[in-house]
Amino acid sequence: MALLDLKNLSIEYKLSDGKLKAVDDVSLTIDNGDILGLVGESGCGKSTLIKGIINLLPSNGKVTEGEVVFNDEVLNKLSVEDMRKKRWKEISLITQSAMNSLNPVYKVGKQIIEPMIEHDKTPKDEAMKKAEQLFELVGLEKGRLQDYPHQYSGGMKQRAIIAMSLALDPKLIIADEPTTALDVIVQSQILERINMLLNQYDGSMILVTHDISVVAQTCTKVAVMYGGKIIEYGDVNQVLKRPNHPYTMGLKNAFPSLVGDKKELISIEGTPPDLSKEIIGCRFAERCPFVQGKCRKGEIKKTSVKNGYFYCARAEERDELMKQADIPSTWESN
Amino acid sequence: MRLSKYILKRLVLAFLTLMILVSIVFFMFRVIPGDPVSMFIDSGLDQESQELMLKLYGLDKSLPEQYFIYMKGLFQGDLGNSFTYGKPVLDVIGERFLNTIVLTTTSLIIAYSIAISVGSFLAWHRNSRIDIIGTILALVVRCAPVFWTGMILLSIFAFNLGWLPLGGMVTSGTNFTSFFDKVFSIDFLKHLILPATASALYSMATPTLMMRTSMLEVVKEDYIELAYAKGIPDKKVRRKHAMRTALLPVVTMFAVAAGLAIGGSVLTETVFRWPGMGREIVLAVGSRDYPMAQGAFLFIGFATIMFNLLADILYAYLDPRVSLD
Amino acid sequence: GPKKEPEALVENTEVTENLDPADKVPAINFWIQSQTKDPLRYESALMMAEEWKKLGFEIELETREWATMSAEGMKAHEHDMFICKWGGKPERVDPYHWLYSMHHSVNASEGGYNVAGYINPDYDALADEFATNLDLDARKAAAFEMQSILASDVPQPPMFKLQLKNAYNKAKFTNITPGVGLGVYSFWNFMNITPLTEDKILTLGQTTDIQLLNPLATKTGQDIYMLKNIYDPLVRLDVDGNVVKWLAEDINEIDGTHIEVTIRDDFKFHDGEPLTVEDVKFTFDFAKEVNSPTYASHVRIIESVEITGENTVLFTLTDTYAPFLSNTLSQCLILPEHIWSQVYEEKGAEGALTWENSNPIGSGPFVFEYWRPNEEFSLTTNKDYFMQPKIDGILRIPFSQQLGLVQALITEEIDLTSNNMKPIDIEEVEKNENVEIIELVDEGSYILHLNLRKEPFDDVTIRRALTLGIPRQKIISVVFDGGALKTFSMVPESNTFWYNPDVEKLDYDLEAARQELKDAGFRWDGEGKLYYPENYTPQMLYSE
Amino acid sequence: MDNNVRVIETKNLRKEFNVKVKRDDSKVKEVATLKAVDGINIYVNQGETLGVVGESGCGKTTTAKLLLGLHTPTGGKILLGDNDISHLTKKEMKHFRRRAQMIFQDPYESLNPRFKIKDTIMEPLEIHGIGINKEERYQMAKKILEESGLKPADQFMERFPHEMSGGQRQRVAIARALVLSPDFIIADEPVSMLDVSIRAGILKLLRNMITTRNLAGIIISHDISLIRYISDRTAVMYLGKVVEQGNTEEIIEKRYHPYTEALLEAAPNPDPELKFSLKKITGEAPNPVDLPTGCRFHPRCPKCMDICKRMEPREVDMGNGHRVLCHLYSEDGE
Amino acid sequence: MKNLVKLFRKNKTGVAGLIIFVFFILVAIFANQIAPYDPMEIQFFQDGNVKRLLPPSSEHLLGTTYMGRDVFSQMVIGSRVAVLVGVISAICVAFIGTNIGLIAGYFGGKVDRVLMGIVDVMYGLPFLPFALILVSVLGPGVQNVILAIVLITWRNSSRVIRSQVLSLKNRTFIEAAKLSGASDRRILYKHIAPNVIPISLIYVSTSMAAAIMTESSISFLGLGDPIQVSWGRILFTCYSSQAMFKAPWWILPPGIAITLLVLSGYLMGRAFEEIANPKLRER
Ligand SMILES: Nc1ncnc2c1ncn2[C@@H]1O[C@H](COP(=O)(O)OP(=O)(O)OP(=O)(O)O)[C@@H](O)[C@H]1O
Ligand SMILES: Nc1ncnc2c1ncn2[C@@H]1O[C@H](COP(=O)(O)OP(=O)(O)OP(=O)(O)O)[C@@H](O)[C@H]1O
Ligand SMILES: [Mg+2]
Ligand SMILES: [Mg+2]
Ligand code: NI
Repeated sequence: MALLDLKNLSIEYKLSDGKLKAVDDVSLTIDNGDILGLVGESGCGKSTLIKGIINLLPSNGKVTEGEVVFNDEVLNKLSVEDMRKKRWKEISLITQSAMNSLNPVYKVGKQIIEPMIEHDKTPKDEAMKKAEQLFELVGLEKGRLQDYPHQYSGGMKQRAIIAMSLALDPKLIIADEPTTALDVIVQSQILERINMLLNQYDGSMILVTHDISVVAQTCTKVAVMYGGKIIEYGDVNQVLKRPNHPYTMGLKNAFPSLVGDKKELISIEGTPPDLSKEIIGCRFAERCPFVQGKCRKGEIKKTSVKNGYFYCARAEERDELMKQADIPSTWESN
Repeated sequence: MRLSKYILKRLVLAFLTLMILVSIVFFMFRVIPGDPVSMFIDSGLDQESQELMLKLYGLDKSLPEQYFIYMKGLFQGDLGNSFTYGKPVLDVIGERFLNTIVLTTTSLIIAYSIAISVGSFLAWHRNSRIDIIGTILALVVRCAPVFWTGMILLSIFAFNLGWLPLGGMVTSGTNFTSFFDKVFSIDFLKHLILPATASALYSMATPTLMMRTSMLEVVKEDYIELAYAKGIPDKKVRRKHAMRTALLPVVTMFAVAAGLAIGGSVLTETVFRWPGMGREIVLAVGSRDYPMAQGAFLFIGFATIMFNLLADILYAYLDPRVSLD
Repeated sequence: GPKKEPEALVENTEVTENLDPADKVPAINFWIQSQTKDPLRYESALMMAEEWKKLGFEIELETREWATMSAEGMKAHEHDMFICKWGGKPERVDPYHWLYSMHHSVNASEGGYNVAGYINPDYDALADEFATNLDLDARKAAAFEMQSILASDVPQPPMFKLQLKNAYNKAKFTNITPGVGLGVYSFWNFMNITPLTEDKILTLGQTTDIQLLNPLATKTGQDIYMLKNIYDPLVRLDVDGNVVKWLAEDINEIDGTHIEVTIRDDFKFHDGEPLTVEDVKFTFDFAKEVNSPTYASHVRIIESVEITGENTVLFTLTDTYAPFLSNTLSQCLILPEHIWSQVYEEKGAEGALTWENSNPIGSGPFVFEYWRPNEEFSLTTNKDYFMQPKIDGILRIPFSQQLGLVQALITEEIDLTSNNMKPIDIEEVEKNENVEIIELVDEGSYILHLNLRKEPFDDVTIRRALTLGIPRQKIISVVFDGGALKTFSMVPESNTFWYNPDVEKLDYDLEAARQELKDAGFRWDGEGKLYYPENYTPQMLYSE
Repeated sequence: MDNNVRVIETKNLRKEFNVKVKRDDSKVKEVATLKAVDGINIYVNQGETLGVVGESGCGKTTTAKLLLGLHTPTGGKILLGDNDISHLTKKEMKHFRRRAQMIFQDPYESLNPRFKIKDTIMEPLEIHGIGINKEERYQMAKKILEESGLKPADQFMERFPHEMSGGQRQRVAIARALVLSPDFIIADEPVSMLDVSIRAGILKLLRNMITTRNLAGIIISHDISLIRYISDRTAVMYLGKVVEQGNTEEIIEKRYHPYTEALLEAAPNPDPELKFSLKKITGEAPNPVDLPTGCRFHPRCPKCMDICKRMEPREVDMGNGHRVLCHLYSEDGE
Repeated sequence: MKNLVKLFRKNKTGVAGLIIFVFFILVAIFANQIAPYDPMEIQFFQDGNVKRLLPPSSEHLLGTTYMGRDVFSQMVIGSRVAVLVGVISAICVAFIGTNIGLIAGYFGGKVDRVLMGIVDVMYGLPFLPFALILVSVLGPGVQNVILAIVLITWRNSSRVIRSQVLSLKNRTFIEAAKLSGASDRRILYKHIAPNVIPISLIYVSTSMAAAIMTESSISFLGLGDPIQVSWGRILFTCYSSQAMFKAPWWILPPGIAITLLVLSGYLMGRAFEEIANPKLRER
């Protein structure tokens, strides 16, 4: 039984002049112990998707289709109050930019114990003790609980938020770009900490990022999102070693590496599709070096592979495409 | 400690500012044509009497000399003698100042308590019909001249309905043993209602809109989203997270507004003939009672500056991010 | 449409072609007062300007605040023209102020009361006679002559007198005795008014408060009226303005400069100390010594005061001064030496003038009880006084506005007010039929101040034309709502002894004005603007 | 191509800022000195690219601005050719401007939102009076835009910045920098705000421009793996000091300084099989206002020795122009 | 600029403000044509009695005053003072404030300290009382009222513009311009100034509102020019005559007109604020 099962989820934002389909027919499953990396370019709908899971969309956003099944419960059918009770208790969400996620006018300690008091009615001193343990766990001095957020550095804030997310031992932690704003050294420290904690807890996690290096280092599964759709999904090793979708292929070669020979980096020219317009055919077609007539027609079929799937009109030719994709000149603009 | 040093620094600056203000006002008054005694010519103060009167008030001296004497007196806590009242300015102003303070504090407290709840309410229901109507109403109220609102209130409640008195601070001829006795009497409250309402209406709009804006800004903050993600109920998010932070600029505004309101009391006090500082300034300017007007100015300027300082300190204490420099 | 250009009455005037622009009568700068102090003056000015334009004058209206106008016009004499209202005061019953101070050439320099800068040697001669001759008939004759000259020369024409409407509660009080110059707040009214009910305290309502109780430094009428009930002068003016002996038992005018006064021996200060000739001498010496602004104009004429007997003092004057009794002795209140000499010792001269005198001790019929600024001012009757008022005391309440006072009349919270009731107030007041309106004529008048130091006012034809152009009746009915009288003489009609009824009355008559101008050779251009006669030479009389 | 012509060189370059800081619980700020750049010696040769890496706040941008005369140095020298440019008159400065240009990090910020693209590019020409008339300047602008990869240029000239994507704006910025034909250019994190998929394009463009025009280039980044792809030489900065500099590949290989080592190890790799193995480098970089005594890296240094706490290390040349600032390698070290 | 217009048009309340404002401007321009009577002319009945306090009728649309003047004509003519004071002071305030803000913010250092020192002192000045004294010194008159308003209110805009400039001058596109060799003047007036225009416009509009309010307040306190009809003075006359309680037609129109015109200023100001601060736009 999967812990979280997204079934054909679609999310739309209402705009003043029309609508914007930020998430389009997304299906995913996460089991206990999975760490799913959700990668994609800016604006492809990552944050929207995870907010859709715990029903935290802004007022103009709405799940238009599909279901979010968590522990056999359909989350998007729950009442507001029932949903509220699930939040943090079962799924905690570390929102994007932890820098601003702490309320500047309360001490950090107070903010950490807040959900414990709210959900479990834990007495204050007990909650404080727990908070101290959590701080130790994420590598912060417990004395700092009495500080205000602005007295923290970026890395410390991120740690504090991670500590907070663990406060109620949730089954699933969703972290939206938890390390984007941090320096590499701090980033690696934090990712390591997350890895370690998840191992201890046997918790599951969704890690949202735009950096496939981070995914490669941290996750067990990866979903590559492009223009509101998950265009490729599977085990990390599988997807990053032998990508099936041209976009994934390109992305992989766009990342610099310190190890091995200095390969030429590639660049996928062009811009992602405008989600407020209707897209026919493959949404990567505009930027895909392998684009053919059929890519621009009708719906692209899903191709299932072991533990995953991908959407590409030229699915059968993927080995050939991959070979070509490794040659930088393929990606040079026509 | 450091804070005290900071406050000391600000006080010194405030003091300098005040001195500049007083000097500006001092010289401005001497530039205005007319002196306090020439106004009494028609009622029998002939030339010689005028000169004696001027001499009595030290106005026969040269300008720099007068300035020096005034400043010297100022440092000794002597604001000179009022021409009109023939007694030390401090004696007259002290009471007027208290009267003004009573009126402005009452109206500001009313204004801000309403503004904060209405403002956050509007923000929470943003873009609903009630929000649009409320916002426009607040804007309209802010744009209505306070003296006009006052006139209309007087017209309705005092003249036509006769529920409340026509102005003044107490019914003429009533006696009170002390200032506090007076301030807590029913009669006084009756006199207070209309002026306080008029100026509350006027000063309510700005904080209402400010609270609304501030709230809207705060609502977009990531920590509000996090609070929801934490499963905190809507009401608590609004009260503990949103309002608490959104209040910061409004509370600061309160202190600034208090300073402004004291200066702005001129109009309300004139319409309602409230024997406060603002009305005194109008009278003193009209009768060229320099020491009185200078004194009133000093008090108002002092209040304005002190409230600004208070606002800064308050802000630094309410918002842990902010510090003073 | 609103574009109403003041049409000069071209139809009725003969137009002269090709006039030399240099001959044009200069534009007149009319200072009008901002409405704060007295909207009546402002409204009158607008209506007058309209009429004058019809005569061909160019009028520029310029706004001044009262304080500015007073300093620049009344004091510095820099005006072209403005309107001022001069107050009627008891010491002005003897028309010395109106006829001598305001028109004698000695007062024409800066700061002097001769605001117009009127210089007329014939007039000066009459004025000197009036001021120094002790013979009443001679003085009266001079005064009549002077009034005639002024009414025809119009250096600063008097225009209106207010018809005051005061109110009192006739169910509670009777025997109202208004006095000249002070109306219902005259000393005699307080002495004579008779309560009809058990409430024997007379409650006065006023829209201003008492300001200062120091008789040496006070400057407002309201203060002085009240002080006159607390302190005694040597003589008082009766309801008609005649001198009656008061503290003085006997007055012996030895000659023009020596006056011996014998005082009564039954006067006591409110603290029990007897009032003696020492106090009298002290008062006059002291006022001079400390340079009291209030006393200054009265005591200037006194050279010395000597005690010549147990109860007698001798005043020696520097010059003959006819109105010595009515203007000086009636206005100088006698102060207790034992109190003021002590103040002097402690605070010095200036200190004595700025002393608040918050518990004034006098010898008068009323004893000061308390004063709470903005709330109440209270006097009780002096039981030891030789003459007993019918009331037990006076309570004076300041109101913040006229309407409040009107309502207090209706609710019978106050018994009497000297505030003028406008028609709109009277409408209200009539709600209580116990409130009775009494009409009085104000002794003061609205005067149009011209400046004879400047063109074109040096020309008498111009002045007369302007005077003839004042639409008195219209202003009275529109601006004053009927509550005023025309006046043509500097001395008020109500002052029956001094008033000359036969002066020339230059009432509104544009035709007459135009005729006089024409007769003097003035000319008009095609736009109806006024030009000087050919070869006209200015007639400046004034030089400093 | 003569690789040994020094275009720009710094000698013990220093920059201090007076900043207001808040300490402890005090509500009042104090003035303190912040040593943003604390005695650095770097150089760039013609046709060569120097990469500068380091954590956030280590002084990279300050160095760049010093080199361009946007800041006045507190001490030390900047030599452009043989001229010390650290204190120029207004006129000299204007002349100098033609020789040195910069590309900024944020493409959304570096273009005046109220200027059309053509205005942005033509402005420098106009200021320096290059080109006889508007028309000629227009043509020059068009040419450089096309060189920068915005083809056809006519399509872009009339646009406003908000009508372009981030990558396109960055190209405009490059065009503007090059339109004056400078001797050297500095690119401060030129791609960190861009999506990974298009980074390579911009970097390649920069690289091409530097080599074909035979410029001296400095490229700043916090990402060492990226630096590897574009720079010939690399300088590693830590808290205002260059702790190691030399040939890029050599630095990656030899990594003498413990900080360089940490930086290299912390960088995540897109290959999931190469998980990072972070040696215990603890904590975060301290506040530059309160610098540690001795070697400023010592509180975080896994190889910290006694002397490191007391004494500032001196630069040691490890041969081939590879210089390190660490007690481990200095004679007085052991 | 085109953007500005477009954004402005999107803002409904801003457009409403503009419409009100244009309406009053038109009334002011054609005041002489619209007003049926001379506003100062006293109206008489046939029998020579003054038309005191007549309620509205077809002859006198808004009734008459105690002195028998036509309220409607006074309102129409009075709009001229309001619009004049509003527009002129707004332009002056924005011009002075913007330039001082630009200079102080851009050059910093001593210049900044001196200018902001002055601003600080100005902030200690209680606004209305000081305006009263100024008008007393200068004498009643519209131009003096404007002068007084301008002398005091430039402080607000200059402070805000300065802080805006402070942040703008560290924006990278300014540094880029510097790198291109642009002179201070060029940077100040070509790069920075256009970017503070929306803020200046906020101050143009809100200063306009404030100026109109101040003018009417000063007139109401009796220090306005009595020869010039203005809304504030209508209210003053109304207040000083006891009739104010009995003549709603006299007391209501000036207040409503002031409110509307001031409101239009604030509405336009808000529109500009939203343009200047895109964060506010979604509201
Ligand atoms: N409240 C909203 N109203 C309208 N459109 C929105 C809203 N929030 C996001 N969008 C749009 O939806 C799309 C997806 O946004 P989302 O924030 O989910 O992207 P993301 O992948 O998280 O991007 P990033 O990496 O920048 O965080 C974007 O095109 C964005 O502009
Ligand atoms: N104008 C300035 N005034 C005061 N301090 C400054 C200023 N500019 C930079 N600093 C400080 O100097 C230090 C170095 O800043 P700099 O911007 O050079 O770092 P950086 O390496 O470019 O960092 P980043 O990677 O975040 O861009 C920082 O601590 C910064 O706060
Ligand atoms: Mg996101
Ligand atoms: Mg930087
Ligand atoms: Ni070391």
